[in-house]
Amino acid sequence: MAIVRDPMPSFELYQPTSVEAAQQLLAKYGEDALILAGGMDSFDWLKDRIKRPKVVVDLGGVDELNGVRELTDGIEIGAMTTLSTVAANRLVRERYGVLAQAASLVASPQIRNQGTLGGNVSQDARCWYYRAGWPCYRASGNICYADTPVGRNREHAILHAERCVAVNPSDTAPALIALDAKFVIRNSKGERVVDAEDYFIGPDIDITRLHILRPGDLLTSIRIPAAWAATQFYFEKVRDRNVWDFPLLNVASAMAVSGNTIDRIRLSVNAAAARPLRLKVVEAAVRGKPRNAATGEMAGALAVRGAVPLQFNAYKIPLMRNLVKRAVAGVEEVKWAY
Amino acid sequence: MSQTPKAVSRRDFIKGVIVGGVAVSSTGYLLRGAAAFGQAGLAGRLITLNVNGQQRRVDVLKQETLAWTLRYRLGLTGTKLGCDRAECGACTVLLDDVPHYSCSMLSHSVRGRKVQTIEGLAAPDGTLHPVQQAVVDEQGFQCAFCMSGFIMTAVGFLKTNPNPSRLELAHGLSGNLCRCQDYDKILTSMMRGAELLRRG
Amino acid sequence: MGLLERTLLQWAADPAGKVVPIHIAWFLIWVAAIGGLSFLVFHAIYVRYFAKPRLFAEGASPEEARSLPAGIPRHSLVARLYHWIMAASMLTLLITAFLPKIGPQFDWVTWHWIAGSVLTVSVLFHIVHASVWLDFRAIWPDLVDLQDAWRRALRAFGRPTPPPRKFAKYPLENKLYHLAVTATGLSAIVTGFFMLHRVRTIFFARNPYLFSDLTWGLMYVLHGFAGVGLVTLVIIHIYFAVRPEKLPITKSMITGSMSRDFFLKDHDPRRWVVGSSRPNATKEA
Amino acid sequence: MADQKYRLIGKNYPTPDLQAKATGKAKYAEDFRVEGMLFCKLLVSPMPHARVRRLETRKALAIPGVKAILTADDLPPPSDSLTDLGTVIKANKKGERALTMEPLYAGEPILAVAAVDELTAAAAIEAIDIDLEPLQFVLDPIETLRPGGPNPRLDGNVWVAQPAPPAEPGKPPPGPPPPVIGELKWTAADFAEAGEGRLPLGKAQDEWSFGDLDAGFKAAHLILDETFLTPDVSHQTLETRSTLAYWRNGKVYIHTGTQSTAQTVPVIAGWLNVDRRNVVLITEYTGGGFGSKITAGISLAIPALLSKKANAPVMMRVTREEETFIGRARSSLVGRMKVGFSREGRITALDMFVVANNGAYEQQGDAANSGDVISVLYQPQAMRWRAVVALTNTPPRSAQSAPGGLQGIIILEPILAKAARALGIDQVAIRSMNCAEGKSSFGRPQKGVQRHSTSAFVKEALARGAERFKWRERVGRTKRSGSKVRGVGVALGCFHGGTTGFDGLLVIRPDGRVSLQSGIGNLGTESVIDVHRATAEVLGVPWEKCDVVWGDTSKHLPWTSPQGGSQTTYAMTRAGHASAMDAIQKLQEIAAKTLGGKPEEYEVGSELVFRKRGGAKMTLAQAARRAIELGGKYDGHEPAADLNSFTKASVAGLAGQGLVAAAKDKYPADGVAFSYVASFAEVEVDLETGGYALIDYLCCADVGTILHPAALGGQILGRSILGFGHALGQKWVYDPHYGAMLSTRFYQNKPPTILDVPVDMKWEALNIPDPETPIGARGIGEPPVGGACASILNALSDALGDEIFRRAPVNLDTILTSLEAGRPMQHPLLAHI
Repeated sequence: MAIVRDPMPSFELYQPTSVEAAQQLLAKYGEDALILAGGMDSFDWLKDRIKRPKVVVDLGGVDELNGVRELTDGIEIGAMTTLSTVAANRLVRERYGVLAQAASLVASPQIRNQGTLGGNVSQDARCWYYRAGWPCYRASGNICYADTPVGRNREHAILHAERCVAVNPSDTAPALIALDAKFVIRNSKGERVVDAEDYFIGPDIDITRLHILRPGDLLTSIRIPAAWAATQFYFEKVRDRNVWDFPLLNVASAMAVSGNTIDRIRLSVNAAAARPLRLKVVEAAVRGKPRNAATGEMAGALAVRGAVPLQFNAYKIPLMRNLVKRAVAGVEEVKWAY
Repeated sequence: MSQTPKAVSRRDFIKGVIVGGVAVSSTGYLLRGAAAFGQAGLAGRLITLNVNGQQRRVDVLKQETLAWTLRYRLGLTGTKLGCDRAECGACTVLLDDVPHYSCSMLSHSVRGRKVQTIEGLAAPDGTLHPVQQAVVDEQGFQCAFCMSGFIMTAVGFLKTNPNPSRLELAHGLSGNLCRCQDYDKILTSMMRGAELLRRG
Repeated sequence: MGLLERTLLQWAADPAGKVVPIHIAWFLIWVAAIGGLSFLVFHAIYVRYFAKPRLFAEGASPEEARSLPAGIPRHSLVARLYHWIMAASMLTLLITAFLPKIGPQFDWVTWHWIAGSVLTVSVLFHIVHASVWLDFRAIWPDLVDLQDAWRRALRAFGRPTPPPRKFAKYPLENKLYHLAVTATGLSAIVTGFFMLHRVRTIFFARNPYLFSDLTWGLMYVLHGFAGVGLVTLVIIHIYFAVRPEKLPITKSMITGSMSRDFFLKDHDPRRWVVGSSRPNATKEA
Repeated sequence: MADQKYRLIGKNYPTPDLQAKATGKAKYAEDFRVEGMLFCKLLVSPMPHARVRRLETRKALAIPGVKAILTADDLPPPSDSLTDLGTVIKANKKGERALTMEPLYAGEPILAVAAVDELTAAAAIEAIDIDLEPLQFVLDPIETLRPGGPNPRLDGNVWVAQPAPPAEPGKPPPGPPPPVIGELKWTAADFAEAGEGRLPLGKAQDEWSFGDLDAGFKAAHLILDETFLTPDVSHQTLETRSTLAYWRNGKVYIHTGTQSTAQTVPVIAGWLNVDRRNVVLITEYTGGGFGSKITAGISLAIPALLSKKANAPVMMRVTREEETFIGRARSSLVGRMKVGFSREGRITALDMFVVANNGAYEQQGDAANSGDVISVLYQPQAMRWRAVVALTNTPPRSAQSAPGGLQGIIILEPILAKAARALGIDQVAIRSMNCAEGKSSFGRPQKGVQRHSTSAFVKEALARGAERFKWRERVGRTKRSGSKVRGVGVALGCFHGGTTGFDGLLVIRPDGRVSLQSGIGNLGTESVIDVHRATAEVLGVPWEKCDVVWGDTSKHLPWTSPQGGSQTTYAMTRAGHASAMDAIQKLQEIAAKTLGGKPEEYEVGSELVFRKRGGAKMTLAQAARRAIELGGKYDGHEPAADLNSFTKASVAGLAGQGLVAAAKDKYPADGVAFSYVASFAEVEVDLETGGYALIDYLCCADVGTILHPAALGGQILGRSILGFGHALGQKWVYDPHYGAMLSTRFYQNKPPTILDVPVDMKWEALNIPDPETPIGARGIGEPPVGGACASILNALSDALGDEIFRRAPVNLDTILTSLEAGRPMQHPLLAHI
């Protein structure tokens, strides 16, 4: 069968207006159904005619999945809330600035106007071999084209690579991990709540998915506890172009500091591995330490321990080292005389 | 709204096709929904879109994007397709006053929402929208293939920030690509557009 | 591509647009498991209800029998160690290979290639050990085995035939099983060895371009068929190991020896000269 | 300042196409719809080099709605072409065609399907059973030059030009026979001699030199020898080369984007093998060109021939991915330059060797241009240029803004910057000392004599730019603060700025309005309108009375320069001037005939022809009516003999509609027109991420007289950013094992966004007229590209030192790894990373 990209092949479209209705559909069609949130990831697969679901379930009409609600302990953000809304929301900006910042750095304004928080954390890998529709491990094949003697892997993983070396491209994921967010997942059997870092899985566990959602599962909302509200945050995204590009690496931290001592800290890095990494070892090492350059250096060095560079992504090691350093110690202030 | 999934019933489908024959003029379209494509592909259905203040009834396939409907069903070719992958912004239109890439949303998803395209910007008497007028005054843009996208984005952005700095405006327009790379002149034009808008 | 290929194998278009096989179809795991189980069910029923009582040609004379020790040495310690190491790695391989395919997901690759490496080494050792220190031919079917097999078959259908002789060290079924395991095991091992180049191990730098996409595909298919084949074989093996009449053999794989009575019941001292595991021992007798 | 004495020239004005553009009414090729049109989809090769072994289309044709399938077998044979002088240019049988049975790059179209809609066409493609036999391929020019290295084509890896046979007396000079494909390999010794990361100096395909190179190096106080790799960069016009075609009574109508309206007609005729009089090209608006659509794209033959086969109009909507394959790109050059500098910083000797990655088809001029531009811009005392243009299995190349100019400049500029640092000379000073000035000689000596530029005011541009950029002040500033370091860079840019010898054509209508016929393409530069301001200026008519007629070859357009090589402004202001002078002369004669006296007693101005000493006069409208009465040469029935046949046909078409003025540009021009810029940039690098921001940029241009300031500013800064892209991240990435392009998406090949450039950039133009052309205006499209890119590279090495990069683009990975290692970590001989 000769290959042709574009236009989108046919599918049956369902536009439920309630979570229940959506779940009936997902339960009914299982593997055959593709969930459409903002569509910023899905449309690529469809237009390239690589994924051909029988059924597309468009969640755009499910109002209950949309919006930011205040809870007794923190806030709850509907999975279908757009990134623009997240970035602009008063509660998010005041208490969880790191998330607002992460959301505001995703892709481009129009994409943020349509892309959703649920979609951003659930998006697929951007490895160009995988996206080309090649039969790699992630596509249920038996090969990784990126990690070969000649593979082009500048954007790929330096940590926890297992056969597949793709990375998770989400910007909001590390921020949510730093905030100790909880992901609410519903399916026909009921509702379950998982910690942010447990929402994501690496190729060692499941090489075909970046997250734990199974056919029939629906990420309905993300809850952010008050515990880390208005603590000291740091977020930085490093990319080639200042618009559209996915992170080459990003880092997020939330820190409770008394005096100059780090009491509590949560630290996460993404685009270094197939799942956003929560750096528990670093967190433990800096807890109780003064927040200064020395602690930052130590944190950075610790963070990249065990990193394995591929032919073209060695830069990610010093980059991650320096970003973690900044996430812990902050950035040196820049003062130009003019 | 009903709690049940809005699938297309056989009746809708038949209605869609019959009326579709009328709605779609005899000229060719990229997606006529030829018989070669099972029910889902065939099942274009008649929907009503609010485009530039008009209610437009149109027969639209399930997988049809708004950009395609605008260009190939409604003949609104001012909305351009530069990449069809949400990477250039040439297809930007306003949905309820918010800029969106019309290449990356299904027409079926915008029912009940206000769609505005470049064609709907000038006043009925032909008076240009201040942002369009500014483009003429400052001669922003070169080949202008990206122009309608930029103008729509600017119009949307200026609703949220009528008095932006040049840098703020650049951020507002950053979801649009200009390959003639006339960014400097575009920014100057749009700053002038903002000024004209404020003057009212 | 015929219906058979399409059902038994998974295919994919490689980047050059060539359609190549990449895996066996995973439903074959179930086919293999069910195949193994149904065999043991049928076999059990056959033995219980239909099998005629066993009959052997006269084996050892009382004198010869009396000259034998009470415990007949069967497996040297080295041989037993090898067997259990191989068994352990084999089970690990099968579990790590197929469990993730049918449900529970875990980091299986590391375990799989480590177990695979252990198996490879132990098998290499076994080949050397068996061909140098053991009676290499003892495990391969010989003429007598085939004659006796024929006789047993005729007998099963109630045709007149002289009774089959007692076994040498290994009954024919045992030898055939070994033959099957050798074939499947070796194909899994050889393909597995090359597949080590596709993942990160301590052995080689990753290089999936050692062979063409098609060659690799066939290798994966062979590895897959060998794998599911081994599922069936292992089920059958365990089944026989726990059958009451075979238990003494199983025990001997732990203790190393079997009772003289059991020995005399099934084995022919002239074909299996006790106390000697050296080649040509039979000739000396 | 030149523009004081002008009414129109040098003034801003709203171009007549702006309204339509701003309201979305402007129609680009894909916006047209025709009754009963079909839609076509392409089947492109997944392999970099293959042969079609089996092709089974029955299943596809059986799908309802599928109308026709076009393969290479349906294409007409490549046709010879005839110049206006009667010289026959023999067709290159091994050149690119619209479809092929032996694809030479991944993404090359093999066949096309026409169906009632795109869904059906796509389904038909998927129903096609095609078997490709993989063939040896190569992506990297250095690889194919290795001993025993793979060849991109079955018969070799380079084009070999064939000499033209001697002219027979009385006959027009014969054109050269088409080039043949040959094989060129370097020796193991060549590679050994060069060592890691240096370009081997193997056998060159072509070379020239002037001056005494050895003496130059002997005299040198400092000698630098460095290898540098420039990127392959796709043009990525925002409008893909979508095309609509249909046939009506023997004529083929083509709606497509092209940079050059008039020049595209004969090319289309060649592709379709039809008489050029039967080609109608409609191209009012073109969504960008940058060199990729100089005469449109060969792919337009697909819908044209499908339309003939299916007997219905066919629309080919080219997708962005397809455009990445067939949409042309700039040749990457890997260059090695050995440069000798005197103690004062003067370039005493320059030995340059470049290897171009040409793709698999027609040879491009990048390598040759790189030598010319370097020699004219930096005026080395002695120079040798050597080049190999290697074929590879990558998409076809074409000129891209400053083809070769950019590459040559960004190879040399970092060396110049390094030398200035080593010699302790100011960066502006060292450029001012070496740059072109006035009539500056350049390039390959012909019979011992070099050509020279018409003029050059680069020193002035440098001085003015340095002053406005506050260069002195900036270089004095502290560089480092926290984890940030800043650097400033200056670089020169230059490219061809014009040609001569084309035709101007205008009609003064009986109603007094003036139709200015424009064969220029409307690709966004506005030269399509701007050059005619000069014509109106000379003719003395108000702009409001002028109608520029463009974008449709059925509207009688003159033979016009191609809109490539920045030649239009220069070439067509000259031609326009000639047509205006022709009109004036005819008006004077008509007045003399009508009102008595001698023609020279009459003057033309403010829409009148009047006697100098007052009295008799007539309006242009009256003169136009009189011209029709007089007929003959006055109303176009007797066109001048020296006009191009294309123009003659148009004149005939206009004959009788008024006073028809048509003339060929025969003005003398001493030298070759070049335009120049001086670019200044400041960058801020984050030492902890390797990322950097371009925080300020200024470009000062020497382009002769300014025609239209707003458009000029757009060109200067627009083409500057096109140059930035080559430094900031635009590139191709290939998988070498399968020969497939991985960077097919914008987020992978990275064209600059509005946030990647300074929010407030500055431009200036000297506005010093070029002495060799009536209006004094030169072209500007391309000169800024190389200077802009190099100014960033130089700013980076000012901030970080000389040991960071040996290739462009320079991304944060390059910077970070090199900073860690203290040496350049990505060597320049590895392509497409």
